[in-house]
Amino acid sequence: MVGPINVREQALSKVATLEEALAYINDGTILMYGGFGGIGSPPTLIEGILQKGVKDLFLIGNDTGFPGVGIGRLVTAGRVRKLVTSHIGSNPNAGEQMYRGALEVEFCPQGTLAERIRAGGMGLGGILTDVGIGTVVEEGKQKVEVNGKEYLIETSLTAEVAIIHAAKADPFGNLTYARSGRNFNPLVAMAADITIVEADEIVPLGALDPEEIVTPGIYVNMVIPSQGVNWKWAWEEKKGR
Amino acid sequence: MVGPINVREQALSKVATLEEALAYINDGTILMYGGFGGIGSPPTLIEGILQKGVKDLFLIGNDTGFPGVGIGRLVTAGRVRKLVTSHIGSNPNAGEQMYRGALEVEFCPQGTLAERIRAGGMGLGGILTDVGIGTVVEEGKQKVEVNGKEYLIETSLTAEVAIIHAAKADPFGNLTYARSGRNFNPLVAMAADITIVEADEIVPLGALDPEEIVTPGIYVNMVIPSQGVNWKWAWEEKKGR
Amino acid sequence: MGLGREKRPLIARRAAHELQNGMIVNLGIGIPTMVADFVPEGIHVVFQAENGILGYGTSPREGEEDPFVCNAGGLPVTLMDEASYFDSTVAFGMIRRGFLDLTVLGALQVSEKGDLANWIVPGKRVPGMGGAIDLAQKAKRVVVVTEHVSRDGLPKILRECTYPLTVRESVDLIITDMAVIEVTPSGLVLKEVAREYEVADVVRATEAPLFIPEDVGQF
Amino acid sequence: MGLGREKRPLIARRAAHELQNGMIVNLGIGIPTMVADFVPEGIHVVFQAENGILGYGTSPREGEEDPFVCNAGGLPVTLMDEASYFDSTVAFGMIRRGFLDLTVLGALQVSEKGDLANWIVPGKRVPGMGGAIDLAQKAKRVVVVTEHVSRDGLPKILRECTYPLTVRESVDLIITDMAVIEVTPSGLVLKEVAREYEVADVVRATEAPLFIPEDVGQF
Repeated sequence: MVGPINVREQALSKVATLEEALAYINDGTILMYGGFGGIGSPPTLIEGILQKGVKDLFLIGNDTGFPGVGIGRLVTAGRVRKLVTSHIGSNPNAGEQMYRGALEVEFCPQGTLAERIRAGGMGLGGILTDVGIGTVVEEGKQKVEVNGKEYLIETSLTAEVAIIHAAKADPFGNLTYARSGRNFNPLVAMAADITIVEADEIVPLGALDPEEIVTPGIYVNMVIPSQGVNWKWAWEEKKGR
Repeated sequence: MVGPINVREQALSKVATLEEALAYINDGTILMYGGFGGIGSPPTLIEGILQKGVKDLFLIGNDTGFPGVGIGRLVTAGRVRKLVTSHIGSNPNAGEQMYRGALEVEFCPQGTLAERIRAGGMGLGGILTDVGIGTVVEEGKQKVEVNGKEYLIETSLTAEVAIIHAAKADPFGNLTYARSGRNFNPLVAMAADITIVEADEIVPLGALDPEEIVTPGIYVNMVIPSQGVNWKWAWEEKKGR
Repeated sequence: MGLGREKRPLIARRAAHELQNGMIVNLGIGIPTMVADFVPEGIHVVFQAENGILGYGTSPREGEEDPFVCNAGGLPVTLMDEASYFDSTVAFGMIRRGFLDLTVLGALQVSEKGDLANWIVPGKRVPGMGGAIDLAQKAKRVVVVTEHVSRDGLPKILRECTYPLTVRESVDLIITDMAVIEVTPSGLVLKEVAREYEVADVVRATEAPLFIPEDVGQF
Repeated sequence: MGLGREKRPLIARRAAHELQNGMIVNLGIGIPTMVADFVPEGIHVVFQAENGILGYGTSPREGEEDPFVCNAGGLPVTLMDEASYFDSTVAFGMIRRGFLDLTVLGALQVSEKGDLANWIVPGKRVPGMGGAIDLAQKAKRVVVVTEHVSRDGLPKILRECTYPLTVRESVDLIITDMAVIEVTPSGLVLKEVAREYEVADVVRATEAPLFIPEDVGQF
């Protein structure tokens, strides 16, 4: 029985080290990230990117976190050249760099951004939405009429690498998320060439109920263990904890 | 404490009877249904529609089940006038009615159909896909070029009523599904004006883990108890059980 | 003139009176977030957040926060029994499809036609639109909560917004530290004035013309 | 001439030799479905189905079927440890994005260019395309399994398909009860002949021209 079991484990095991994961993230990489205000952004991978000294990143994700929280740490450290996002208000460093010309930002309504990332992951060319019609959002975009109604064509987004924070992962890369830490993670997980997951817990194959899995392992290339959140949340800082 | 609790229960309770549910399904209703080869199609609601004598239905769903299985029972009984679907091969009655002119069928590639229903549920106008380009699928459809690549515009689908088979439902309408009974159910659940759920088990509010809920209750208008599957599966009949 | 810190709960409390039993409600970042802590007794509201929660409640007690149970502003919340988690496409699917009975949003500027500008101060500050465009365009009822004038003392309720718009003609009600103003097809109608102010104060602090009915209330 | 029942497993077994360790594979309805029961020893394959399963295995033993654990054809399957459920948009997202290493599909007709027709017999029978268009267009490798000739004894491997196409120029390999045929840019190449037949039999039963190499195998 040793033969077949080894074959199966080899075919299904994606558990790797931080170093192996970081090999895919280099200067100029197009990088998608999970998280919403930092919640659900992968702390260990972000720390690793900082330590490795990666720069000129092209980021795609919901927001820029807070100055010391989530993906905001990369922005604050000046490692980001370009950004597609919906919101940078909670990280003043992003706005400052943008006005100084150090950071190029493309804004997108949040729901449209989520759908564009999903469309990328789903192999679609884009979606039709009327959100943003009549505002600057429509500038430079194709429009089509469907059943007498006008829609913007919002094109799909993909990335070279996606970084994910999961609650549990098995060796095949099946994932669950931690409560509202889900947010953009399952979308981003589908939309990159290489998807790297940092998991709070790596469980044996078969330990996850097939019904509780939010991201099927097919989307995942690497799973590394998380060292846990290494920042203070904005609300903790305000309360002086 | 009686006051607030009543208010809350009233605001959140969608449990109803089969009769109350059937009031929304009448001759000519545009009806979406969950299920894939009958698995995940709601048996009690289908039986109720048959008993009520509803006819001229406009159905939207993945397939026509088998002659005596799932939505196939409505087709077999001649209650369907029009159909948007991907597949009728497992129910010869559908093909026979189609060739005789009694049933109008619009075919759609399965993945595109799933996305069109989802797009309806998500309030999108449609999606861009290259699936079907170069085949009859593209006939009569708008095309757009995005980043030098040609896509079909596949428009969203919505319905007046959706019927769903869930494993568990709470009074707010939060749903889980039974294994591969999930299939089109969560998509259809989002895409109708009135979503009616038949649940194998109705559990108290708070009994479902917020993480296991697949369809949030916001999409559900009514929950009725299921009387269970009342047909023989095709593979059971073949084996003479 | 600036908005006293203590006035923010006042605005939020007044906005909470727009809640009705059974409503599905989304709260923006800032003052809107505080509305969840002022739901009037005897009604049940289902709060939704863009990060993917339906059915959250008040703020947790200090020490009981779970960083992974947060609203769209990243602040911890508690959960109601009907709560569910989902990804952000589903959150915005609910919004885009029109399931939100009410949204409460912040504003940089509002016009008398109900135009809203709240995502960019050109040349100065760019928070970004977040989910405000989706919400302002799609919620059945849009309530704006804001300080009545800017930090520089300039009116925020204008004939025309000068900042790029978030949405056109979509705001239904404006609640500030000074007044409650309804947006109607024929212009702005003053509904209520805060206890500390006179009608004349509100008119002075508002660039857009205000229709003053006889029965202006107080809050 | 008709296809003997016993030949269907033969075709499926031969098709199973196209499986490689670690592949993600989707099986169509009919003969393709049977491939899951013939995975060669020593390799592990992850089967995917359009109704929303990844990681299913062989057919269950009689009496152990769960009607709610089925493949796309509605037949009960067993689950592997890596299995997950999802809705059909995700199933087709995997397909459309190109995650399928291999798909095995049935055919009404195949052309020498690799065109596939398998969803309609005009004027007669309309099974519908199901997921075949998505799969045939997007899987990295498309293997067609079919009886070599139709029930009426007519060739199914043609110069040009006469039925409406499912996909153009996408089939890589054709496996029948008589032969294994590779679709190459320069036409069809006969790779193997079934034990019961001679090369001449295959040529006679095939409308499209076949290139016959010296080393035709047997299966």
